[in-house]
Amino acid sequence: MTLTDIGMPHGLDLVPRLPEGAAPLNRKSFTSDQEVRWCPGCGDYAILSAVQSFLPELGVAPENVVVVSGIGCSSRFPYYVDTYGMHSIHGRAPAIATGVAVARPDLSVWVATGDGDALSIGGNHLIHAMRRNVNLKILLFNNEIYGLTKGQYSPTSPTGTVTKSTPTGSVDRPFNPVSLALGSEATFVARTMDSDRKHFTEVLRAAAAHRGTALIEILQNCPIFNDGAYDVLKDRTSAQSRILWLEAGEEVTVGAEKETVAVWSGGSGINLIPRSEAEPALILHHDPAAADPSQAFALSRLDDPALSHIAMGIFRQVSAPAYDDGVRAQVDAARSAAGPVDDAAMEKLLAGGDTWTVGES
Amino acid sequence: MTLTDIGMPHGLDLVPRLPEGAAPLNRKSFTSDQEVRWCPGCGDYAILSAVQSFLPELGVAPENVVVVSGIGCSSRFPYYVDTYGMHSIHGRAPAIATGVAVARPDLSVWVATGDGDALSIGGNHLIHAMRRNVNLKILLFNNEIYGLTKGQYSPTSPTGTVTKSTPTGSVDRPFNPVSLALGSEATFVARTMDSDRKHFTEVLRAAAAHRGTALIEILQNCPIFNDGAYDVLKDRTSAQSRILWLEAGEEVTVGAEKETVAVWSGGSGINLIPRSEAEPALILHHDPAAADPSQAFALSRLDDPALSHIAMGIFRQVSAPAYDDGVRAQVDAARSAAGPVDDAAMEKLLAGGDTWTVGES
Amino acid sequence: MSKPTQQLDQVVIRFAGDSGDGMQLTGDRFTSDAAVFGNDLATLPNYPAEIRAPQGTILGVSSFQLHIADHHIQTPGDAPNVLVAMNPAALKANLGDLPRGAMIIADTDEFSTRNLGKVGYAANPLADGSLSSYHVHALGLTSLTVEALADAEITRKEKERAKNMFALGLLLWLYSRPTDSTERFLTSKFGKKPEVLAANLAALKAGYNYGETSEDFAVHYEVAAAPMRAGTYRNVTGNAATAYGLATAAYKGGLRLVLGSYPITPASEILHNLAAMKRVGVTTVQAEDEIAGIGVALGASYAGALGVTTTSGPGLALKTETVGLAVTLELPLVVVDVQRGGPSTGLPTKTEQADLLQAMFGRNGESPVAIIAAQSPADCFSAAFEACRIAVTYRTPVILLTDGYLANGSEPWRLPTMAELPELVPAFTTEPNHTKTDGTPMLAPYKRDPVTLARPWTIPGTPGLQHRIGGIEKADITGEINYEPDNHEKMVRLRQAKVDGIAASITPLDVDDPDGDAEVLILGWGSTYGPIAAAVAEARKEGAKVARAHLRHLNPFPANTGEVLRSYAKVVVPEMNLGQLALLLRAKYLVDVTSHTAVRGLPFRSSELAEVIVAATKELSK
Amino acid sequence: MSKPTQQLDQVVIRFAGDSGDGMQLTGDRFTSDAAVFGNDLATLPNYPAEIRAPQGTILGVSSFQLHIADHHIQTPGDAPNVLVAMNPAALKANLGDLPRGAMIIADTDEFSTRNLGKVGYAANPLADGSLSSYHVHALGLTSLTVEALADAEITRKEKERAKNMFALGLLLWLYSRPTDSTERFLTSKFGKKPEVLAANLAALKAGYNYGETSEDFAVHYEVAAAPMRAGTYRNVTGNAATAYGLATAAYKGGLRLVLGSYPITPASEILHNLAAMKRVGVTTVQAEDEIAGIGVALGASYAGALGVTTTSGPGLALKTETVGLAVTLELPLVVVDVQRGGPSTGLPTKTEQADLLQAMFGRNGESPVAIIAAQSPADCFSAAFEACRIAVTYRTPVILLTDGYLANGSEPWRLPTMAELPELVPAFTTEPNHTKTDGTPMLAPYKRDPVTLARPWTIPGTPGLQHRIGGIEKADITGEINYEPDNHEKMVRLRQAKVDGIAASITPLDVDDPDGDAEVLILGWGSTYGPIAAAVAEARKEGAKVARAHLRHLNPFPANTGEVLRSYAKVVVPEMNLGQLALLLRAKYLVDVTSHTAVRGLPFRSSELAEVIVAATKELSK
Ligand SMILES: Cc1ncc(C[n+]2csc(CCOP(=O)(O)OP(=O)(O)O)c2C)c(N)n1
Ligand SMILES: Cc1ncc(C[n+]2csc(CCOP(=O)(O)OP(=O)(O)O)c2C)c(N)n1
Ligand code: SF4
Ligand code: SF4
Ligand SMILES: [Mg+2]
Ligand SMILES: [Mg+2]
Repeated sequence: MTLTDIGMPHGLDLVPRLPEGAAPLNRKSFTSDQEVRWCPGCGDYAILSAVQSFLPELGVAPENVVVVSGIGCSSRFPYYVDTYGMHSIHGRAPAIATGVAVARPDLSVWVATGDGDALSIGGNHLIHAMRRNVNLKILLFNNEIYGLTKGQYSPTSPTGTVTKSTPTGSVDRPFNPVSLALGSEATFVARTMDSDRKHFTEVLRAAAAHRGTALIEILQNCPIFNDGAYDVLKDRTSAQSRILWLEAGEEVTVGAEKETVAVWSGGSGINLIPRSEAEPALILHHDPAAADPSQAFALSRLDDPALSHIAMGIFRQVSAPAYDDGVRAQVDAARSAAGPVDDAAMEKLLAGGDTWTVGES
Repeated sequence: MTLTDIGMPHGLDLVPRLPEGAAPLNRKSFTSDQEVRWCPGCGDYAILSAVQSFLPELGVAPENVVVVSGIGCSSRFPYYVDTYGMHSIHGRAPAIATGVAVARPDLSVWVATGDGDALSIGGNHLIHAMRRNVNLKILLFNNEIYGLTKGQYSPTSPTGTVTKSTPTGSVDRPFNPVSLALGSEATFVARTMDSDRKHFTEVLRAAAAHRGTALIEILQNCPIFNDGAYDVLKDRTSAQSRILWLEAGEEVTVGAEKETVAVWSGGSGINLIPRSEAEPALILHHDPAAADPSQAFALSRLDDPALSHIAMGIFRQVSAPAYDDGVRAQVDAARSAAGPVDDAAMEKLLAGGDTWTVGES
Repeated sequence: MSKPTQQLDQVVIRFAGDSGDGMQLTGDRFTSDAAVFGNDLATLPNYPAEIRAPQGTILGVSSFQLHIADHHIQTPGDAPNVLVAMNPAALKANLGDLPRGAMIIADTDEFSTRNLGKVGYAANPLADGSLSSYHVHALGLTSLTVEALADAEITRKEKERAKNMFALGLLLWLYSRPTDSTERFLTSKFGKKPEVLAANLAALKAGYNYGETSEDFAVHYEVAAAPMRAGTYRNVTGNAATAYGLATAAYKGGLRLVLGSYPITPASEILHNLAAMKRVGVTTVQAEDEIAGIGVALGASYAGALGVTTTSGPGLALKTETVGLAVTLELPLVVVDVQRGGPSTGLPTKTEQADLLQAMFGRNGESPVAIIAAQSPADCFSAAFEACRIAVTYRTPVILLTDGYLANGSEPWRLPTMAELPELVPAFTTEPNHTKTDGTPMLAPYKRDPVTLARPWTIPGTPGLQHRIGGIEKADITGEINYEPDNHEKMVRLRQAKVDGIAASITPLDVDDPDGDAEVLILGWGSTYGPIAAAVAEARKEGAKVARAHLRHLNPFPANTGEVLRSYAKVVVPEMNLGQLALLLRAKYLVDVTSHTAVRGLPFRSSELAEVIVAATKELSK
Repeated sequence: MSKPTQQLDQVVIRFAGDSGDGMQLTGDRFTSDAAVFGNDLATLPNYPAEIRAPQGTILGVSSFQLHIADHHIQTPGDAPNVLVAMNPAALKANLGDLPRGAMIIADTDEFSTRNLGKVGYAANPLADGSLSSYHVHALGLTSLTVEALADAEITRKEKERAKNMFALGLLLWLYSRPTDSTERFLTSKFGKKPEVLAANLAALKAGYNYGETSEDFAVHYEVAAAPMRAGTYRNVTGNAATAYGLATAAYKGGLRLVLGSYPITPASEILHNLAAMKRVGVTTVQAEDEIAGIGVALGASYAGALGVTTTSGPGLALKTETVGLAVTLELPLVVVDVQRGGPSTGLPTKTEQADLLQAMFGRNGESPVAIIAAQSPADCFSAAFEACRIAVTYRTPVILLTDGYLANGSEPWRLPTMAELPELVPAFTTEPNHTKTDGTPMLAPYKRDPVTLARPWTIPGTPGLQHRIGGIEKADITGEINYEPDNHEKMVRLRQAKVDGIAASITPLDVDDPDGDAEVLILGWGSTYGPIAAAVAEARKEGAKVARAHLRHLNPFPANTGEVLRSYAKVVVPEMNLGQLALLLRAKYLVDVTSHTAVRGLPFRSSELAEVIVAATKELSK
């Protein structure tokens, strides 16, 4: 399978693709020999499985894929994928992965991170990676809890969350990762769910095709410390009345019969109203490629802690120069203008401007 | 002058106000004995002067005001204001100020910070302060450069900015501080300019009245390392065609005759079109108090690096519980339920559940 | 009719099972019962690092060891006399620690071919005779529990989950303990889930009765209460005691305690404990990261609260820049580092003492702080209190070092009364302390107390004393920004002198040298206190002449430290690192101390240490 | 007809003025001219901390001192022979450093009552006779410049701004230097602004001619070229030399250099210099903070580049957690710390050596890294190169310590040829290095080179060698996560042994003891090299028998260090801190070294050091 097969004209530019006729890769090609160590029923299993099943589609040999993570249950991810991988320190994966991407255009670089890792301690690196638009695919496992440290509330936990560190309920309001990403100039932002393999895979495909940073928020269940956080989105019927599936060019709707539609309502953002009450021309159409992220942002605001509504899918997908490409281009331009880097070139560099020579005396 | 005089029903709740009949404060009351040490012509002088002139309006004694800053030219601010002040370390002012606010409801807490301090190294603390809605008034001096370290580009410098660290131009795209703040759940976000004392003061007044975090982005000229970055906004005629002055309840327009108006244009955010072409009903009215920040966000996107248009004023001003109030309320509730904290209460606390007693033997 | 009872002076029991088997709870309950009964005790929980490992694997084994005795003890014991093994993995992981003749109680239901295979047992060790040097009780703990709950209206899975209570019941019987305090505990824990409560109570009783009736157990044992100083006691873990110590110090100083912290193993429970103390005015902020955590604490101290931050090694690494700021600001601040195995992420759930030098030197510039270390779980209370005393009295950051062993281990704690604790005096400035050249009174924020060299703590809200402080070098007395060479030199030395001067307020190093004729000194710090004390006692039994001392204050050292060191021919310093205290002692006192180090993520075994000690004394007498 | 010329063997000149007066540029230009002329030289820029202070104040004074000589020199000189004072503040701030008889050239135009008042001069020192023990040339530098530019089509302010070129011209005349190289410099600098260029050239010439014609100056001087080793030379600052050293090492290793850095004084120029080296393939990332900077560097190293990060003390404090990760990952990484005055923000533009212990110990757990220090501006090249060699050879983080004095100071640098530099061999793994028990080949990422104990550097993209690494303790050989006690112990000791083993690859400590009969050893490290060497030379002139050695490697120390220390009756260690190297030496070698410390934000004066040395030798011979 080649790049173009999955409509990936730029995401993997510069990454060597498997030669025609090479033995096809499969899920096993991306499965390491390490025992998987998550709690029974953890949503991370489904995420791992979806990614392992998707990666062969890239048509990239496992050795050209790198997965960098921070610390957290979710950050154990790299151990299980048979690529190059680094389980780094808490919150720093985007920075480290930026170093990998800048140094090596021939690698497909992924980041695995959790809501605590990415949005609490690692918040700064995350927003800067998105602003710069580094060639990174970031999988943000959002279980609205610190799993690894045994269940403290996280920056995505709804206000009032009772945990060991907040016995009378958390006081602060959560981040909406999609809003934050859009406020940080992200060029690709999507939301999906651990349990929806099909949708997840579609999002992965689009992310891989994207040049620059792709942030994928994955709603993930932690059965041990925050079980059922997303149950209403997983139950088929309750999901139907809550999830707005975003599709490029399509109307933004919700309901089994798409009977509720999204309309722009002046100063108060997007409203959801019965189709019967909507002027057809005013029903929103989703346009992830819009240069202006405002409508995507408005869609992210439909989300509320009670999950009465939530949009899923690709909020934004626009093309913009990637940081590492730009950095490389400057170096390449300087190099090709200056000629080969050999001993003479280095000596000239060191000599700088004024020099003087002292002869043998 | 009292709180209600400046329409400040909540911003200074719990901060003692000067008694009726106390000697009125003036600018000098807030001027320290330290020599001001910025370069001649630096925009920071105007900012200092505006703030010193405004503070007396609070009706709060100087000892009940605290200014915390990080590191940068702008972060020298506290030295010049005759309040309590801390010139802390680079990027950490919002965290330290959060500690002050949590510990002391009776203080008016301000943060002075630069685009590097707040958005580069301090990005994480800033977005978390805004998410939590801590009672802080944050003055973000945005000169689109690192002044103190002699002129490297900052996270707000336009792409292509040539500095000592980017001799061939910066590659990364800048943050839009207003967009970032709105994506971080900020409850009060405004933009103003060093040189526009009147507008600046209005914004300060509204910020002081706000309960929770108020972020004020101040466009500031650094004549030494980034001179003239905002010249087109300072020249009266060129400003007229560029600045959209946001006023609650008013149409969003630009131009001497308000001849260009803002309209919502489907997926592509807000468009600016000649009034003649706009359907009057569709002209945007500004509503900073809208629960949904989407329109405010869209307004922030009008800004572009060339400053062909930029909105100024209060983008958002909504009421939401403040973090420190919430934290205090939980402690107060627990205390009043448990009764006085005396030796007996402490001993009971230490005893916990199971105890046993060993007698004299 | 009861079975015969045999008296024991002490016993070491280890409960071991899968992470999901509830071994920590079981151990905790037995501990509580033993404590209330009046035994002296010490515990050692040991659980898998971080994530839940797959069920039934070695990596997933969680254990809890406790040592109970009728006399004063110092450690959770080197080798268990009894191992409760809930599955093959638990047996395999722990067997190596058992001395011959130890008792093994194993759940045969879990020794299925599949489970045996998971840990690489080709044959069932309960059946193949390989355990013949142990005293094995193999019983169907799971099936017995399920049977006992036949009538309960819960799922089979829930019934099985009660097997730890069956095991606990059996052990309570075995050591002649009543079940009523555990019954009360269960009632309060499961009050809202009556079926689960009923099941647990039934399982507990069933286990107890099994001991009483089964022919497998012929005798049971009794460990008498230990003589203890008069007072009211409770059992306490190090992390809980730390939290109590901090809260109590704040109370005694009339200060609000503000904790800024970010969760990290093994320190998180201090945050959890303090978060549950709102009723005495404790404020906790779970910050976005470690830097913000200490920032919040420092801001709170600046504002007149007692600012505290808690963390473990990797978190301390992140906080160092802010500790440096606090050094320059000269404000009270307490930083608790619950040390774990390093470097980097290292061994998050294991213990180590390898952050001493980080605490001492991990900041830019000459940046002295006070450092103190706790020596046992209950001692964490006093150590935390002392850290607060120094911080407040000297206006300085204090780093309190505990470790994973202390944090999770527990022991009886004689509850202090508020009256017996010293006062803490914040002594906020309310008036100008200096006069300008023109005679007007002013605040000189860096004018020092002549005795302590502490600067004034002048908090916002105090009229007329507005001033600004910051991280740039400050002028002596006035605290204004100052770049002059002589002033810098003076301030650097003043900050050092202030911290060195703390020595004047601390008790001299106390040496335990009963006969006064020892030539070897064993000097430790921190959590090695128990193992060293036990080892020294053991060595003395073997005739070794050996003295023992333990440092609570690591910076500054007690004033008599050099003298003590020099009065012994040989000084052995056992540490769970590569010799960090030894390095400091050698550099400061030029004494050729001998390091004995182990970096295994586990406390020293006192028997091993005793050998080291005996060897050291013998070597010397050669 | 020229004025008479007098020969001098050396001279120390200090240019001092307001921050806006262009003193750094003036000094730089004079330095370049002296360098090209062939003098040996050393410079000491000294500028205000951080922000521009108000014009005309002491705080705003910026100075540049340079020492030129016809022989080999080591320091920028203790006391200026010539002070150029552009205003009263510059005079006042610097007068204390001048020896009697020194020449003062002052701009009378700036000695207005207002300006005098700003710095507290009641009377004009140029007029009140208070400078009678100096040789004063008071002239209207500003007005002379403006006059000379009467016809120029620029504003008066712009004309005034050219006064530094007038001063430079005068000094060039005074020391018999041609103006042409400065003319070339100005032409290239102001090429795009012809009026400004013309004005500067005219001012330069006018200054020169003023010397030639004014009766105020009777003689001029000449300092002959110094004999130097044959080769091509340039003048270089420490920060530039560091950048060159890093880029050259990468080139010699066939590696791409990736710098991740965050600006901070006084390290920013390394970033600036490297950012301008794209033509040789250098990549620089200005990161969002210090942690990201080192993260980028570590990611780049992981990917097969030479990852470097540069910072100063407060930044190093922030990077420590990531350094710890690099210790566990065992990847090459170079961390440059340009030390400045501390603690906290401290004295950002001043120099200090107080980060040695932070570099050594500022991480959680047992976390050894290699540490090396540069000893002079040009030596920063070799030190940076050596840091890269160790990092690559041993797969370890290396901390390179320079300081503010080296960073901004300059001296002649004999340019190395690429051929004379050693190769760096990354030796990336391309094949499995181990076999599984079943015989299949595998990569064992923690199987070590038997000599260096380095693990393989196996970079992404290498087929078949995919593997995962991380910060949790790793199993010996396989590198898998491992929590076992024995493995941890082994790995902790292996990491230490690897770093200790670097000693095998470094040159032994070389002692300068010309007669071999000294009893006192002066041992230094880092930037005190020059002052110590000069001081020792001075002391020897006074008859002191003294040996001298200088440590480049601070961890590990050269293998013979202990032996060297023990072969002298007294060892004096001068440091710009409170005795950090002394602490390490005492701890390791139990030698009672004497610390001589000063923490003034300034390099040692060699004359003061010489006194200390003489005193030490005398004391011993008592
Ligand atoms: C510097 C540092 N601080 C704190 C920790 C402790 N810690 C590890 S993971 C984690 C939070 C994990 O939450 P999240 O990222 O949401 O991952 P999850 O376990 O939920 O997948 C914390 C606080 C650490 N390892 N390092
Ligand atoms: C930990 C740390 N890193 C870096 C620095 C150096 N530094 C000081 S201020 C600054 C940037 C200042 O930029 P900004 O916040 O925009 O302030 P401005 O000077 O422009 O007002 C930097 C990089 C520092 N002081 N501390
Ligand atoms: S704690 Fe939660 S997130 Fe972590 S492995 Fe277990 S179920 Fe998954
Ligand atoms: S460098 Fe720029 S921002 Fe800083 S004081 Fe000077 S003019 Fe102002
Ligand atoms: Mg999580
Ligand atoms: Mg700035």
